[in-house]
Amino acid sequence: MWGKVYTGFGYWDASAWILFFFIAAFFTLWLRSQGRSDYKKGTDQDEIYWSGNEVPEDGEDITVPASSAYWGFRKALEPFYKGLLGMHTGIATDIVGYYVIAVAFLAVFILLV
Amino acid sequence: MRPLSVVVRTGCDIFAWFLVIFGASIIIHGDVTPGGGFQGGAVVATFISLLLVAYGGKKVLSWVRLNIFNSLLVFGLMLFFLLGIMGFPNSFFYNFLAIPHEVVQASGHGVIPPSGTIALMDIAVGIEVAGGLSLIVLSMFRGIRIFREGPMEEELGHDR
Amino acid sequence: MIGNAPFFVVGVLFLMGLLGIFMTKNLIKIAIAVSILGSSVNIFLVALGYRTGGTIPVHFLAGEGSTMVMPTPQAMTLTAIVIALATTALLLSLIMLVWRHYGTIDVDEIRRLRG
Amino acid sequence: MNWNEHLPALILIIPLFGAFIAPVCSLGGKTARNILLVAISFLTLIVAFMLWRHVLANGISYYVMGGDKFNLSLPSGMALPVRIILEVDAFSAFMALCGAIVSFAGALFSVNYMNRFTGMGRFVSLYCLLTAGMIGMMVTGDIFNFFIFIEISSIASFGLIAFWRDKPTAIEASFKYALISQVGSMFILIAAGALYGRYNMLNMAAIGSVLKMGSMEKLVLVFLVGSLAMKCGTFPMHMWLPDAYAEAPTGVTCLLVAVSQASLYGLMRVCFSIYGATMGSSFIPWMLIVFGLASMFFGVSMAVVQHEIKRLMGYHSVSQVGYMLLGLGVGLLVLDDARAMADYGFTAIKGGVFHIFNYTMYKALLFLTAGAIYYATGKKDLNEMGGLARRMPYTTFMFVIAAAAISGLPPFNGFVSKLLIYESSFAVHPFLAVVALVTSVLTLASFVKVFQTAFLGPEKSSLAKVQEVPAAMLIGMVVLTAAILGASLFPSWTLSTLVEPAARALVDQSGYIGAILGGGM
Repeated sequence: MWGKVYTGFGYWDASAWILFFFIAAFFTLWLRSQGRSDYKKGTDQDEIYWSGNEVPEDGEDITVPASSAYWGFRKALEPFYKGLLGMHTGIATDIVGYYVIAVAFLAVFILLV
Repeated sequence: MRPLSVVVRTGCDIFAWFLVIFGASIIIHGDVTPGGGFQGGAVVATFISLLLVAYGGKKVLSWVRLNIFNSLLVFGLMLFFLLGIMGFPNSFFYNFLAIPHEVVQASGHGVIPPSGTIALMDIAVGIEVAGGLSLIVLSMFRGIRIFREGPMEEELGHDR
Repeated sequence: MIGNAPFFVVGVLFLMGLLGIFMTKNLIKIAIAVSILGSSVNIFLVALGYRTGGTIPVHFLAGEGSTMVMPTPQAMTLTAIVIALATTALLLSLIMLVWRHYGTIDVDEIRRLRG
Repeated sequence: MNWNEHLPALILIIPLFGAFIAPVCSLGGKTARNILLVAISFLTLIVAFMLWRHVLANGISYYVMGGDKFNLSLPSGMALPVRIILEVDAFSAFMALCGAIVSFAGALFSVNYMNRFTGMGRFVSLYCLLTAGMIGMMVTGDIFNFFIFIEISSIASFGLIAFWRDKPTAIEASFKYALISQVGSMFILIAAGALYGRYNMLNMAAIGSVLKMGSMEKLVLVFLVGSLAMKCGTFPMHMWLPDAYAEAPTGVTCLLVAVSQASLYGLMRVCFSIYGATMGSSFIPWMLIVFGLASMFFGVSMAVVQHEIKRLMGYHSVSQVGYMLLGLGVGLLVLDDARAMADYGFTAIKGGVFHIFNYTMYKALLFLTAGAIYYATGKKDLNEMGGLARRMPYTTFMFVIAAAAISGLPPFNGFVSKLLIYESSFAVHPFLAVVALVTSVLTLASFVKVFQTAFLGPEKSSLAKVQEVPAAMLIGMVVLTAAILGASLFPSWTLSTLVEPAARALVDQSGYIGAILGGGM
């Protein structure tokens, strides 16, 4: 039940991983418990540290919207995404066309090989 | 749809009911002749489409109640299902009413041996298809007018 | 050779159906092309079941012939016709609603979902 | 009479009964209808579980519809099976169990989710019909009946995708799916007809016993493989899938995931049980691998740039199906090579089969969490969300588990199946494993994006009144979470009881054939 899963080249052991999690959690909690609770409230010690910048009042201003996430990734792969998005035209007959072309491709090649 | 001329309506009055009779005949002879539940049911359902064409939608929709067709549909389906279940100690859909060919020939009456549940299932399917196809025709007709007369009925607000 | 004629018809109809889907822009015509495709497959099934000189596959009152045409493909065809009817009804209803929502039945204009 | 013998029929009877009785039951008001929906799917789950136990204990079980006895597959000394025969081996039972779990979770979720819409009698009817069609595809042993069930499930899903008929995009998605699946079904029907014309049989096992490769059989194989690969959303033919998944009501999307797995089941049944070792060339296995790699990579790279939550998950479905195709394709490649099979082929099949289970569970759970967000906020664009973790803690917790499982983070079950696939496909060619690993990384990246933008970050003022979703929806999600955690914590138990019998049944072509042709004499 708790045994190992052999993959032919190695194995996976869930219980070892869980044990590791418990050890890691223990150390994390222990480190956290070393913190001091006698800090001065209302002074700079209480402030949120945000890379040395002023923390804005309204958090909404500084969020990155989802469509801008991985902007660099998308920019770097611009030609790839241009082709891929150009393929997804969303026209119903194009969808059927890709399907029929794929089947025709398979049909021709299976008769050749 | 507006009603058609009086000639068409009179023709419809005369012939529409024959369609139902013809369809019923196809349904109940389903086990021995080409045809059967679905075909007969489809013929019966043309009755409603004939009425729709001849008399126009407003009148027909005031005559019929959709729940009647709905109950025909459910009744046919449940009958079919029950006939399937009743074969159960042997297997699902087992033909528990069938009389073997030799027995019929020995007893000497009737040319056609009773086909057991097949005929009954044909009738069940016929009822179901008649109800269902009429419902399809009427719903598609109501769908034509769905946005034309004010907003969509009842089902506003998939996003609250 | 003449025995293969139904299969040529099937092939031609099948290609007609496929081409009809790609060549037209009108949704109703596309639905008709899909129906043609279905009909060609139904003809294929019926043609498969034919036996030379066979009679109708009903056991009683069927005449003198001793060979019967195979009934299984006919049962398959009937089932396929029933299914084709259901899908045709659904396709037409969807086209009706598409026209209500988009105001057009040109297939190139119905592409709010893309990318 | 012994009910265990009738389980293959019962698993079809129960959802069909639910579909037929739903219009009557909906006269009794909302409560009666909801009880019917949940009860029917729960009964299906129970029967699927019993069927699975029965098959594991007693071997392949088959059922002759309308026969004198349930197991009379060859009546009165006939050489060929004639009636409609259901055949359930361990793989079918495994798939039916997965499908039934997902169907139950989706039904529980739909009780609250669909509360405020009209036409719910039809919804319950179609939902049960979709379940029946899906399970029918998995238990049937007859290629024409496979077509029937595929059409039943397609028609039910057209109706369910377009259930919100006042939403233009839902109609559009349903139309696209209807068009392509209708063309695909015609290809399947022509293939079934061609097999019938050649061998005078429709039973899969009987066809498998006499099949000889010729150009006709090659074309039939291509038609079946192409159409079924389209149905489960392989790369060049996947465009309908994100549309349909994104626009369907969420409980239905959850079930559609299982329905696409039923198509994958059909694909595997055709490749392994009908053709099997007689396939001869390695063209189709390589094509499955290539399709798998393409859907993996292109699916996930499309998912990274999406910003609509369910659409993003729909593209992930495309990429996850690629893993299964890769694993099972590698297994098919070495099917008649006993040494390679023992070396890595069987591991690949195990990985593919385990991934089917994992994918069904976590992808259904992800769609349910997306639906929960939509229910609570009324939004589905990630740009408009933020800070939901404080408002919806339970949903967040379950989303994190599902997202970690789909990205293959180590303690979770997705990691185990992916590990099996990586290491066995590495033996064929390292490139396969590299693509699979890159895909896994990109999957993690896109789910980090969802988690960060939807659940973390500052709260939006427009979402101030958001609350946790009702209990029934949470229970629906908890069912799937429990399945994921169970498979994660006990991977070796899951593999040995759930996955390995299924994988063994899949490669055992002669067992599948012998059960039908050797019985009932």
